[in-house]
Amino acid sequence: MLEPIHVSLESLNLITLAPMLIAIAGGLIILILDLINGKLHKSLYVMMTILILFIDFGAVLGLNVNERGFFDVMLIDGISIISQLMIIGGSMIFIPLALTSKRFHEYSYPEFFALFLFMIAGFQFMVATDNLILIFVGIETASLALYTLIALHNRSNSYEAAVKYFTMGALAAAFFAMGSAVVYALTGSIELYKVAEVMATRLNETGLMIAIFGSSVLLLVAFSFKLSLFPFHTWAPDVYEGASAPLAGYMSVIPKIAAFVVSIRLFGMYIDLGVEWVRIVILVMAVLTMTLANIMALVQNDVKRMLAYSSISHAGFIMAALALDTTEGNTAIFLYYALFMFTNLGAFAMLWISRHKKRRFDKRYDHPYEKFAGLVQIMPMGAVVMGIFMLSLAGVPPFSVFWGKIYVMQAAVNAGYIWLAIVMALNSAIAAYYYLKLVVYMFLKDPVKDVDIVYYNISKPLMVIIGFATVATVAAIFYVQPLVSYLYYMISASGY
Amino acid sequence: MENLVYIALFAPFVSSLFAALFGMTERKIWIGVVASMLLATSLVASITLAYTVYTTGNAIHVTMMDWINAGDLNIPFGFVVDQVSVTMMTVVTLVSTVVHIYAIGYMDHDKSFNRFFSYLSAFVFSMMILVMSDNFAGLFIGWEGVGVCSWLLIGFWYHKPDVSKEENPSVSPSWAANEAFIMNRIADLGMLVGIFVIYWNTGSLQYDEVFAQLPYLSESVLTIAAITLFIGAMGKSAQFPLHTWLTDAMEGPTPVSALIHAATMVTAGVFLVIRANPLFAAVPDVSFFIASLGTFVAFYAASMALVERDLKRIIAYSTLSQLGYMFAAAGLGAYWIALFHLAAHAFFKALLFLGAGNVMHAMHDELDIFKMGDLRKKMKGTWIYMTLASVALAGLPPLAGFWSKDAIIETAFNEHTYFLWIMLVITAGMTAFYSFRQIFLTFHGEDRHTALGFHPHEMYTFVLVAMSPLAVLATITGWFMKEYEAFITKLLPQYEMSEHTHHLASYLGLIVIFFALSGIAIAYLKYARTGDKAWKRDEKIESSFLYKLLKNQYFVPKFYEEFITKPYMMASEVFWTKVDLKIVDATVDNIAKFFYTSGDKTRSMQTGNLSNYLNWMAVGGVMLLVIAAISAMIG
Amino acid sequence: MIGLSHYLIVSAIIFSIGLVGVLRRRNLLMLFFATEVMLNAVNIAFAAISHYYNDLTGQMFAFFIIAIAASEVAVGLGILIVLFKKHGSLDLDDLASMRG
Amino acid sequence: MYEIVAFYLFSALTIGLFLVTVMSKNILYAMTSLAAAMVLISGFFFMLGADFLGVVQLIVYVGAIMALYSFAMMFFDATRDIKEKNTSNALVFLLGGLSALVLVLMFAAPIMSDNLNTANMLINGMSYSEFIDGNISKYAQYALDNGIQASVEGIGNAQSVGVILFTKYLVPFEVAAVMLLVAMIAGIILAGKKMDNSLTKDASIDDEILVVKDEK
Amino acid sequence: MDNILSILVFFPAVAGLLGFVVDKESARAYGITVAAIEFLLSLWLWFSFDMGNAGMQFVELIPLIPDMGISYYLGVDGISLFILIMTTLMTLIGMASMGETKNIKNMIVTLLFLEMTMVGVFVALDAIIFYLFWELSLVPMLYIIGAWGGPLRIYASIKFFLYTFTGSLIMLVGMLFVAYIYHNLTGVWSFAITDWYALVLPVDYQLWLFAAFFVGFAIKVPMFPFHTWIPYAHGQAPTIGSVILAAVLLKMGTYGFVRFSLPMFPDASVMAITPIAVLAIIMVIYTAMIAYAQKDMKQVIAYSSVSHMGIIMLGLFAMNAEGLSGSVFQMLSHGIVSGALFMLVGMIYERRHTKLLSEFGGLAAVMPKFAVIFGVMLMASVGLPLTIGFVGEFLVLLGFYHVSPVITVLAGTSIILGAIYMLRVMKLVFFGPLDNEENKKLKDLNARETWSLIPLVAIVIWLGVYPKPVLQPIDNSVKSLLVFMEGKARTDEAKDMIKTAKTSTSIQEAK
Repeated sequence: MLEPIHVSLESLNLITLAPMLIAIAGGLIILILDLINGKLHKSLYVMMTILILFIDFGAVLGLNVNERGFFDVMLIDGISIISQLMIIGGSMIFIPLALTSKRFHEYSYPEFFALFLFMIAGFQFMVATDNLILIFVGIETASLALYTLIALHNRSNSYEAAVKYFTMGALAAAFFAMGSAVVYALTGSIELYKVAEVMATRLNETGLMIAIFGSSVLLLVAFSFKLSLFPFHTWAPDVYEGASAPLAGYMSVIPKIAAFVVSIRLFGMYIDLGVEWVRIVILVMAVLTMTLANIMALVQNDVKRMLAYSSISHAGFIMAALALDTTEGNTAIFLYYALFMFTNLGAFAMLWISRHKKRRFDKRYDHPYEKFAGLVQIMPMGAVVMGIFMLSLAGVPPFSVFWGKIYVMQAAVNAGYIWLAIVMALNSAIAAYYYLKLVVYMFLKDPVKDVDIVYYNISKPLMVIIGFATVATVAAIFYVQPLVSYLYYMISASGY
Repeated sequence: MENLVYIALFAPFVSSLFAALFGMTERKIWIGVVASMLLATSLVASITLAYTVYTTGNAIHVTMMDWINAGDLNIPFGFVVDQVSVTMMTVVTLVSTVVHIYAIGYMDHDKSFNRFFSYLSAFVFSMMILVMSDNFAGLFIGWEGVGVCSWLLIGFWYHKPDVSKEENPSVSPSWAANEAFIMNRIADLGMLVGIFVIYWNTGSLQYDEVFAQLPYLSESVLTIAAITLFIGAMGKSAQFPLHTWLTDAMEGPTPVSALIHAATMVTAGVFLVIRANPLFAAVPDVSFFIASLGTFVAFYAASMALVERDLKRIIAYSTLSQLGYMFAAAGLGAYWIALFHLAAHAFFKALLFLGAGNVMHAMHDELDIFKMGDLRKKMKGTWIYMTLASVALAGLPPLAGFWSKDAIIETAFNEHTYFLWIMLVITAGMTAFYSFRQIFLTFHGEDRHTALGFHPHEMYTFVLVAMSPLAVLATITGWFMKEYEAFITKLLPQYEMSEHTHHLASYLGLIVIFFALSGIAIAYLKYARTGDKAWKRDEKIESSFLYKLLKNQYFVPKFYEEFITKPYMMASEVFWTKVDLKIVDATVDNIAKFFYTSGDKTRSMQTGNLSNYLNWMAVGGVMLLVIAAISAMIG
Repeated sequence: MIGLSHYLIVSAIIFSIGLVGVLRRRNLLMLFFATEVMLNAVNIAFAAISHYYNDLTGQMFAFFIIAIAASEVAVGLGILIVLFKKHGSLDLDDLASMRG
Repeated sequence: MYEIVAFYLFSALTIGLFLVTVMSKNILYAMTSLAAAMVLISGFFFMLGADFLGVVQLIVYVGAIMALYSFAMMFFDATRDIKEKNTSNALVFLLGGLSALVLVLMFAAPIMSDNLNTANMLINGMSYSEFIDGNISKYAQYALDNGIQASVEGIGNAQSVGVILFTKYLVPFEVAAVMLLVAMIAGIILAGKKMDNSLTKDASIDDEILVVKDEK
Repeated sequence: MDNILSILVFFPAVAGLLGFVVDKESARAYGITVAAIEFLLSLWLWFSFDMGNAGMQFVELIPLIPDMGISYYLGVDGISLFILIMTTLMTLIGMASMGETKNIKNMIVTLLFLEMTMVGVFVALDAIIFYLFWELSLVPMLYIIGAWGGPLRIYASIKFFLYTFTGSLIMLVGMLFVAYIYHNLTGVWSFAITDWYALVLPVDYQLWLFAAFFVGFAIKVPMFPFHTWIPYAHGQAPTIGSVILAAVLLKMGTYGFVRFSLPMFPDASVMAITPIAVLAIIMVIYTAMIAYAQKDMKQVIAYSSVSHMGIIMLGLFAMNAEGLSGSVFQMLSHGIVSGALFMLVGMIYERRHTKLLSEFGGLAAVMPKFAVIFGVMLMASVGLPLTIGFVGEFLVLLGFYHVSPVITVLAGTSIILGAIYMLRVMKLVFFGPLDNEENKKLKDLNARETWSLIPLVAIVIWLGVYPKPVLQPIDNSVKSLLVFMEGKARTDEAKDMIKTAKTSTSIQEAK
């Protein structure tokens, strides 16, 4: 018979669980509130969510670096803290976008907000562990919630998007599971730090390379899907198009941050072990991703779809930084996303405020370029702000993305990958074309006749959010320094 | 003294600015008067300076201010008044003053009267800089300055439309102006290169410093410097093959032709060779080439003048021819003789041009001498002046032309370059012939103009009076040759005729006079008689090859037109439409298009069908797996 | 004697069968079946590895995979229901309104 | 001996049944064969000594999931033959074959090794404590003593699973609970009546206000 | 006022922001006033500039992103000082001469932002700050071309933007690599150009980096074969756009060569002399010929810009003080002259709404003032002595003669070919009979136009006659640059080729 097991509470280090528990508890509170009174306005839930996220944020800030908790399942290292902060911060910017002047289907559900919080908890679990099981469960919690959030937009395109995302996600999950199985088979463990140690001893065994490569490939497929790398990116444009604009913007940043953290843990491990092959594969995929996504974005007719391709391309950019596997490269990932987040969310929010319920300009698209023709004459401030977002995305200094870009490129140069930096530079040049196309439409063309452009969906909270994003985009030069030093400190502290 | 230098230099400048102030207002005669007075001031100052230099024998050197200082290069605005420059100054201001006064009369009906004076004075200013500068860069300023003024003045009647003329590519004054400018620019490039060579080998552009360094320079450097500088001189002095602009420049108003294209600017090339005589003296081969070219041009231009019908163009050819003489002298080392001929030529040629201007004025701008004849009765003064100038040109004693030209021919003999000597003698005969052909066709023979409806009248008297100094000088200059020699050889190298030549001098002179007289005689027999023996156009001669060749200027302008201008235009067009747009630009656009079309192609992988997406994903995954397997097996 | 490799090879084959199913199925419901097949294949692998290592972690993983499969089914079917209500079809060839 | 027979039998059957699942045109056959194959898979689990897992497989998969699928099948009215246009079968089977080949190659590699066992022990023994220096948890102590072993003398599989699930894997377990909650909410609201009318598309609910551009 | 440079950079930007508030009717007056103040500030800079000091002056250094080595680092030397003054001057005059423009307020605000970026480029001493302003300058220009341009304006503006953007991104990679090397050697991150100067790089590194910077700068210059954006940009841009583009934006490229390529990569620069000289003479001759074939007045001047930029490029690589000073001076000269020519073309375009040469003829009769000013600028453009155009061109050719006589002669054909195409324009537009009815009604320049051009005419003549006040400081800085380059060069060829002036100041000062 088994002896009873005594586990002291301190040894569990429960504080490491606090942030996620807050998010989950918040989700439950919202569900309960709904049970008690079903007629509460969405603004209440929005504010509740923000408050919960605020507490969550504080809880994350209170964590100590490099702690493990709960039988070593939880891992609170630098990247898990900064990624959680970014996830929560990004979510806090995202959620007020629900406060549009018009009603949209998803926001009529209090469950939307609960699911949203559960999703964040899922992301947080995903980044705060190096146990493949918890990573898997975290991914799935977040993904399932996300599929639902997409479908809740409730129109034909969003179901289609959800189905596509879901199906491909299921396939990716299978690949992840299989990859984990191979890793487990190889090392007898599913905790990455142990995996790394065992694998290091087994690298020289004959005939084992195929399994090591194979395991990396299976996991890479799963994460390439999450990160929308070529050729696993195919879902992204359709899902972004089908999802509501803010959610699309959200999806292009936050889930990717979480996936990147896991990728750093996983593939960083492989590269650290000296499996150079993984680095090469990742680099090739990254280059293909940024290039092909860019040239596909060139030919888009819809701004949202263009932004979807552009965010794929940006993901390729960052994936290349990951392949460098230097502290700078990893810092670049977070810096880039931190800076990209504001701009990208801002750009999608701009689409959101111009969203009509019916497609007034094009049979298929909500945001064709024509819609923005001559915007500067109709709504000068809006045009300027959107223009700044576009220029920022194109990497024009001094707007935020530029700093991320040069950091990534500098990291590439420092790691000796000058060709990569040049490829990045050329890709930025190609990318400039499609961002510019929108600028050209807004500033240089006349409005399409007989169609009134309306800022249909605008409301004060949205303006605040966009204003905030604009300030963050324009004034990036002033906060890049603290950001970089914080990120660099955190990442080097966690040994990446 | 410095003040005098500045007065001489800047009086024309002031005149130019003053006239320019009224450039856009209507014609005011007094502007011409003021301009002429300022020019006269300059003349007086120049003469005073000349006197000073003559008496003291010292050059006056002033440095006004720095111009360009960069690296080790240091170019000041410095001016030197020595024997050579003072000669030029005096000649230039004298002829200019006369031309200014003349122009008051000549241009009195032109509504751009004020503008004309502005340009004319500006020209004089540039010319003064050219001759007075103490360094090559300053010379170049003047060099280009006169070029621009010449451009402005040739194209003075810019409003004239383009009319294509047979035999003659010049279509309008503005065309001729551009041609002159561009041709000069070609030569200027040579001159610039010469300046560069000098700078990089001597470290300076000041004449004195450069010349002091010459002995230390290698043969090749000297040769290159001499050749390139001479290329510059060729352009300004319209030497073959850059000569075509000069005759076309006759599109400009006649005072301009007199001043610029006869007396002053075109002699700048000769001036340069004289100025840089230490350099040219150091490279005998180049000098001999200069002499040969000069002789050739003398003959070549004279031959074209034989058949020319246009009054002014005949004189222009004669200018070319006389410039050839000057270069021959300079090339043979007789610099002071060249300078002397330059001065003498300036006087009689200006006189000749001004006379031609009178005829033009009288004939309402008709220049075809075939349409004139027997004008002497109506234009007595002009007739006298022009005959006098022609005699001087033909080189008959005791007029100026004889002394200077004879000296040049003698030099050719003295240098044992007998071929050049023969050519020059023959040219002297031709000169006499065409000069008098022109005089006879214009002023003698049958009256052909009345039938054509011309009613010529004499020029204003004050104009005729104003021309008188030129007439006097054209007559007497030669008499002071010895004194001038003494004056000028303080600066320029003495040129001594050998004993042998000295011995034969009078015979040589007689040969020249003989040729000149026979030329006049032939001209008289052919053109001056009236009645039955009066001159008639002869179809046979006019259709002969030689006549056509001469008439078409040896087809040189045609050659330029066909083989330089047109190919250049075509090449430009091809470069633009074919190379730049179709290749260079299209490449850039095609790169962009390539991305765009490949975007369109890649886009087709995004079919929208989930099954395809899953296929892509599986293909990607399985391919990666296969690659992993293969690479694991290999490595 | 049946070794680990035997189990793993069976697992690999089943995984591939699942993959084939995912690729060739056009009916979404049937496609979901195929994903279940793939996850089951992984479960076999985990159980076998767990057994041969005498380590429970693999079983734990398999356990969570079952839980995940269950949740996926719930969400997937939910989405299929709204989709079916809208389109009246589960054929994914009909689902191509977004492309390019 | 019977283990070998059972293994090959189960293998052949599961593979066959799964093939039916992915190849059959009839959704009912596909589902039935899927359920049957899953039952057989639980047989694998029992063979491998993972009794608890086998039971869960039976209950969750065969019980819950298949029940869900059959309800869904009824809802979709999908009992008839499904017409599928399989355009690129060759590619599909090529991919399937290739992936099978590579995976088999991978698993045929000598994954188990003596090396590993010692390494594994070493890990179990050592490195737990390394990360959190000086703060060795009780569990680590426990694991240090016993290892996380599937079969220990006198302790059943369910017991071991219970111990490990509620110590080491408690967090994933709870997260899985949240995940199921998410799935439940998702299922409920997606399938709910409220989804029938779309606020997103319905402009009539709050009329689109057209701000007419000022005619200048 | 130690922070005069910051004021110079940000004053127009702040004014631009405030300009949004200004009423439409008064926008132009506002813009001109701001530009005038800016110009006076830049003049103040000149007056308080220490002419004897060849190094950087008015230096401001604020660490901005120390972790990346980026700092806000400004300073001027003799080379940048005058380009800066020219920038403020041309902005002022361009604004003053601007004719009737739709959306005048947007134009003014855009111009003010553009001015900020241009000034920023010339005073930045930190590579990233330089790059920042460099890229940012594209945006207002894009807007100016695209919003106020001709029928092909969008194509032209995008081409302009993308072309330059692509090149400068390659340059950015080069910058990052230099920073990386700097970090490797010193352990410190720095993008400060003055820090970079201290780097002595191996020759092969120099070559690669030179190439990277070359792409960025060459497109901006624009060098053959990267020049094809410029005919479109000029052809479509409104007058003010062309003026600024030709006067200032092109100079950024050549300025970049002086600021980065030459001092940082002396050996590579020496090795690049021949290829660059070949490209430069192609620019000079080929584009001059193309200019001759143009049917549109503005295109002639656009191509002539390229041709003149060829001369500037040649001078930059003369590797002696004469050529380099001449080149910098030629930048100013070209800025003023081509700016003025574009303004003149704009004025005629405003009257006739066509720029086709065939539409004109005999304008000298109806527009004498216009013709005179055009003539002056034309003469400056073809490099007539005593105009600003001569000094630079003369010095460049003089300087380059020391490097290669043959190439100099070929490049020297620019004085011929330049005369050919410019005189053709003069003849077709101003000379000949006035036979087009529409031309007969043309009015001469009005007071505003005249007075905005007269300062330029005055400068053209002043600096042609007495260039010393400008040339001297330039020359000082250039000399110390050459001394520095010679000291830094590693290969013997480079040491031989770089010819320091005898009158150079010591190396100490250069640093």
